[in-house]
Amino acid sequence: MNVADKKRLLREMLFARRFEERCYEAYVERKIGGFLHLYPGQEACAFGVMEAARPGRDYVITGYRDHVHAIKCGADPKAVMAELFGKETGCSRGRGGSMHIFDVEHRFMGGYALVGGPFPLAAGMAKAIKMKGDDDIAICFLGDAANNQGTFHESLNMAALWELPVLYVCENNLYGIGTRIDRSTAVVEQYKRVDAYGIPSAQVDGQDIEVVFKAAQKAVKHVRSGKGPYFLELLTYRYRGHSMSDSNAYRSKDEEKMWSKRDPIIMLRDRLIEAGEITKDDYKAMDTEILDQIEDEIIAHAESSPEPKVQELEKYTLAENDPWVRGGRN
Amino acid sequence: MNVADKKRLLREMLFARRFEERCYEAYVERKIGGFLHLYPGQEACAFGVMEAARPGRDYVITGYRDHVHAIKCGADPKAVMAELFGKETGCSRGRGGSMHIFDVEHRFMGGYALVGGPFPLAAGMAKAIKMKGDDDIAICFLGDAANNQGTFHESLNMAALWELPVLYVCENNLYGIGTRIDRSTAVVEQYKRVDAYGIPSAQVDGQDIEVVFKAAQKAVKHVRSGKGPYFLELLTYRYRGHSMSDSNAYRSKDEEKMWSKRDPIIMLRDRLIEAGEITKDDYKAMDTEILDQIEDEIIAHAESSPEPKVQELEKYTLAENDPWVRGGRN
Amino acid sequence: MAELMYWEAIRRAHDEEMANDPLVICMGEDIGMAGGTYKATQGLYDKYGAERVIDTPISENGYTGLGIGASFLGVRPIIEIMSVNFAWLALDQLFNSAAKVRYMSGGQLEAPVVVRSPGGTAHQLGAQHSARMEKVFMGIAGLRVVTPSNPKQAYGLLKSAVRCNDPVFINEHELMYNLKGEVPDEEYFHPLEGSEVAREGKDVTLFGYNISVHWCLQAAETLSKQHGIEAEVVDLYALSPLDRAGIRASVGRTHRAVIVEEAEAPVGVGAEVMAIINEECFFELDAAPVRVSAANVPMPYNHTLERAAIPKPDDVVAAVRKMFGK
Amino acid sequence: MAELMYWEAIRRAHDEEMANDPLVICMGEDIGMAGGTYKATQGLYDKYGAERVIDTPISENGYTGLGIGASFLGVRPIIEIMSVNFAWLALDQLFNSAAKVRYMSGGQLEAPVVVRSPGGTAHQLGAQHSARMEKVFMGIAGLRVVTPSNPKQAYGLLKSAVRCNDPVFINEHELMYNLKGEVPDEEYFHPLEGSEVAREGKDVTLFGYNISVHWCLQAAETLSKQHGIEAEVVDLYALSPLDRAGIRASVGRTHRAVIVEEAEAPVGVGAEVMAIINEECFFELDAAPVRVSAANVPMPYNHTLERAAIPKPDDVVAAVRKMFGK
Ligand SMILES: Cc1ncc(C[n+]2csc(CCOP(=O)(O)OP(=O)(O)O)c2C)c(N)n1
Ligand SMILES: Cc1ncc(C[n+]2csc(CCOP(=O)(O)OP(=O)(O)O)c2C)c(N)n1
Ligand SMILES: [Mg+2]
Ligand SMILES: [Mg+2]
Repeated sequence: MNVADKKRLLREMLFARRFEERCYEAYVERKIGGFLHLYPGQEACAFGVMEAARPGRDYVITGYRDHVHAIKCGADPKAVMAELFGKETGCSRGRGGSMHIFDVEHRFMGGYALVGGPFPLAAGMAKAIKMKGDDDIAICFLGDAANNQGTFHESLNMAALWELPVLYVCENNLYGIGTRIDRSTAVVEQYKRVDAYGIPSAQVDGQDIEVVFKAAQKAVKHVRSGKGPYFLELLTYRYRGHSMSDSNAYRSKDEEKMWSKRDPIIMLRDRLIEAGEITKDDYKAMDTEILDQIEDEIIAHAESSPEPKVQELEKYTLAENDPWVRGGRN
Repeated sequence: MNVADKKRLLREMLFARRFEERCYEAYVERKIGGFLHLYPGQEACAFGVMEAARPGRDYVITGYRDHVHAIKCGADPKAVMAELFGKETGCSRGRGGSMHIFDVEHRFMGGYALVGGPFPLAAGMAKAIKMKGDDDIAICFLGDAANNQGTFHESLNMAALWELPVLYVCENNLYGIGTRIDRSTAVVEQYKRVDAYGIPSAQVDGQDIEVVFKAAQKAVKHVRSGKGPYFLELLTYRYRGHSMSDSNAYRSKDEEKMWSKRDPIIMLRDRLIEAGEITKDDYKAMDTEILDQIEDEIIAHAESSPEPKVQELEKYTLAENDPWVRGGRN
Repeated sequence: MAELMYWEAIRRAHDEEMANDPLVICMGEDIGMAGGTYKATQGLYDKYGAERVIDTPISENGYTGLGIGASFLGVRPIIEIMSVNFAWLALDQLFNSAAKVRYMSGGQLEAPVVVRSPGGTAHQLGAQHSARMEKVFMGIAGLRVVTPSNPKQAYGLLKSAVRCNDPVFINEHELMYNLKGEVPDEEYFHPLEGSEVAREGKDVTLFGYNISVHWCLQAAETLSKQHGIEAEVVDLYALSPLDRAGIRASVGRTHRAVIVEEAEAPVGVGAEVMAIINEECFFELDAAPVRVSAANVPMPYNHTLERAAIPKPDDVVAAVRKMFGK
Repeated sequence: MAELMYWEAIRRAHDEEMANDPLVICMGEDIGMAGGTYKATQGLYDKYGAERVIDTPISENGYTGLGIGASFLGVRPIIEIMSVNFAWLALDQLFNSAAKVRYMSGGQLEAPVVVRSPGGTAHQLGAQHSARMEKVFMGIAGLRVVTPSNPKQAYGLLKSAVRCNDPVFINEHELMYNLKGEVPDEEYFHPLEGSEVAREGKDVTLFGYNISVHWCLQAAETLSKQHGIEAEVVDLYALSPLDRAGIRASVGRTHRAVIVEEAEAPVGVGAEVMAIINEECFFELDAAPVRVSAANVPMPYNHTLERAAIPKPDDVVAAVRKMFGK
């Protein structure tokens, strides 16, 4: 990761932060509905991992906390925001919402609302990649509490058994909604649990993007070289409540303060400033530019976009005019 | 285990063997229907483990290969055979069949037909035991292929997390129907997989009842003393096909021959003969006696018992006259 | 009689039943320290402790099965599944173990568990969080299904369900937890079978359950005021078994029936009620019975599409007007 | 035209589709080296290899989801669930992922998987191995459901299902795998929607699907020979969507309807067909439509009880005679 990369990543992460904060506001203004799960605090995870892979080409899948992952894959932030606003220009045409961001062109294969849902899907994509003989990989992001779902066990066993090219990345933010990990999980070190499938794994600091990047490089290399799955655990923290309806009362101020000192963006920013690569003013200017872009381009686009047509309510339920429904051509 | 115990266990195991063989014949004669899964070859597992526990008082639960486990808990073999014949005198009143033997009085909590079904039920029974403050334990027998079901992961995590008094006994007979364990499972050593839950475990020879007994004593002691769950893996082999409809073509003659040399009954018999505790003739006499008992008492009873009444088809669907259905007494 | 919210009524039932019987426990995701997503167990963790108010891992089939296993030994678990959508994962244990164990053991074992869960569409929760699964639970012999339309029912049905020796599924509704209504001050047990006439009328019966009872009541008001049609509203709080006698009696009075369901039509409550009407009182009918159902689509996120997918009181009014040629 | 058994017809469809498209795979428990419990994939492991004919671990939700994920990238998995009873475990992935992904992605993704499984009661398999789940699959928007009553359908429906871009659930039957019937020698694709008139008649329509078509046909013979009643038999091979036009047309001809289902009545195929009749052609009816269904119990093991629980051709005859007052 050279200096130019670091600067770019600083910008990308800051953009993601501001994007999510703006979502928060839009939710309060009732422009966004449903459940909204935000990403601030965890940025180094998505960016560090995908930087080590080929975003837009490797297949990525995740849960409901999905906006930032989609954007890093190449989804247009305008289309993501429009989706949150429920508009026809949204990346899922307003049908999906926050928990179901999709951008298949950029191989962001979706956000899924059921905990544990993406695990087998990711292994399946890896199976398809392997059949086709491509050197792509599948990357599945997941939470720490999600690992208790039965699909975890089932999917990782199959991925290992069939040596599928899939990288599981656990963003361990210590909580599943309001339940601390040690209250739901007998062995809290997630990376150890995959010994049960003979899958190599590592646990690293998820707040330092350079550390994440390095660990992810190793992981991606392993998977891409055909050696089968890998499991990477990143220790991280989310700043906000689980979703907008979460009071966030279950965490101590001390804990929150401790983690705020390890902010992934501030850490990278300070490192670049210390190294003389950017100044505080550069950073401020960048921030202003991002905020303006979000307001002037992204929000404006979302606001002004049309809603889906009610006449098209049933569209996308089934394939349109599939000939095989009529028994093919005969 | 003293000599008297060994002699008794030899008899119990031989009885189980002959019982199962007679089931086979009755199936061929179309007296028994449905799916029938037989136990020959694995006898040292059920008898060795339960001998180390308190059959009839500790709660036992298992899958569809359940006759022998029920009998060791104290179920009357007459009632078990009558169940297989579908009779009203059957232990499940003819409603359950081979896969659903129940004898709640003797705390045999049932055979279940869905692979993975008993895992959480066993943990739940252990939760109840713990709440009541009893020193009973729950014992769950399971197969090697069953461990790939998601409920395995979910149940063992909860059992460990809440330190529930449950002993999981994996009878690893190397196959799930016709699929050899290494073709379905990434890590074939089952006892290692439970490291993912911090559960202590052991793997021992499942054909030598003295070895099983010793390992089970340790396991039972651990569980009964309140230290939480334990996982015991027993290496064993089933002689017959998975069920009556299984051609059993997937195993080599060599493999079968090798295992037949390690027959649990023959091994114990020969040990007792060598030690001068019984003679060959004693054994033969015992066998004859058992065969007669099965024919004269057990089969005769099953044959002559009445079928359930068709008018009682709906009985046992819901509780009878439950006052709360009408809102209690008010 | 105190006014309680739906969630408060459920909380009160939990509290009373836990106080009454030390073997009553409750379990679910975030129901303990956090008090439950919809506050149904608020304060109970502090009152009864972690052994009886259990925060579970995200393992729906696992903890449902664990509750069922505990119930074999006389424990009475009230299992909350945070959203009915997650219940797909737990059907194996609920249907294969709880609903069948009495029968397949020849009456030796029973599984007196209660599983409660909010079903229905809330606001823009999207395709994977808007399932209306009542019809799935209704088809299972050995399982009772009830669904409260108001706080009194929410309180009384849970109380009876906890004590009943059958497994009971209680279908609540995300949009109703803040609904207010009178609940008796004294202890009250609601029957687990039957139906209630929520409004009397002579011209047509509107059958509803849970939230659709309210749509029916609103529609009935409009029909009365604006169209001179007096609709009877029948609240089918018990979905399994359905109240055949109550259905027959009401259709016998009004000779016309509209069934209003929040779910998609195929193989749903509407179809079953129609079938019962056909079987019980076909020749009483003066018009073809009608279902008012949701669009047969995965639920869209967009608010306008979502509203278009779900029936409204106006749709009920329109269906009745059409029936009367008005 | 060759005579094939039901299982042979299914095997042939697998074989042809795998030969036709290298992205067609099949997966399931014991389907590979062992050739499948009902031989539906016999010989294919040797022919196409372990990468395409995949023996899975006992992980129903997992391997179903894996197949769905592969289908996102254009692979066309035919997933065998050994018995429909185990499908309870896989509904999460089949319903929440496969059936909804097209809609919630706004049309970007699709899940062209086929899941096939024997449903129905066989002989004395007991409560946990006798589920009749067709009604559960029918209620799900985004999923097609078909159910073959003969080898030709079994062959042609699977062929079309593999090529169709929607997820399709195929409900087979344990007792029909050895049924013989004619299958075209040339390649044949059966429509995934519609219904077939299996026997013409003017007096009453018997609606059946899968095994109950045969009960209907037997009953029709008896009715004709012994009671002078000519029954039309309609084969509802497509359960979702159901053929509203076909149902209407037949009832329009006969004015009487009996629906015969192997499953328990509540919220089942019978209820849905009745509802459709009420909606489409209520005033064509000369008699109340009737369902012939299974007893509403977990399936007993005992043979006599089991037979009493499941409808027989005689029950259909009795229902029709009662309808005609004979
Ligand atoms: C099957 C299922 N069960 C429960 C939920 C409710 N739920 C949503 S997120 C969540 C916690 C997940 O925590 P974790 O996996 O750690 O991810 P995080 O939100 O911390 O990123 C729960 C319980 C769900 N969406 N799906
Ligand atoms: C949920 C479920 N899936 C599949 C099956 C079919 N099935 C019955 S037994 C079995 C193999 C189990 O093997 P194992 O756990 O090793 O036990 P064993 O029969 O060897 O004792 C399978 C696949 C089932 N009964 N339930
Ligand atoms: Mg987390
Ligand atoms: Mg085995």
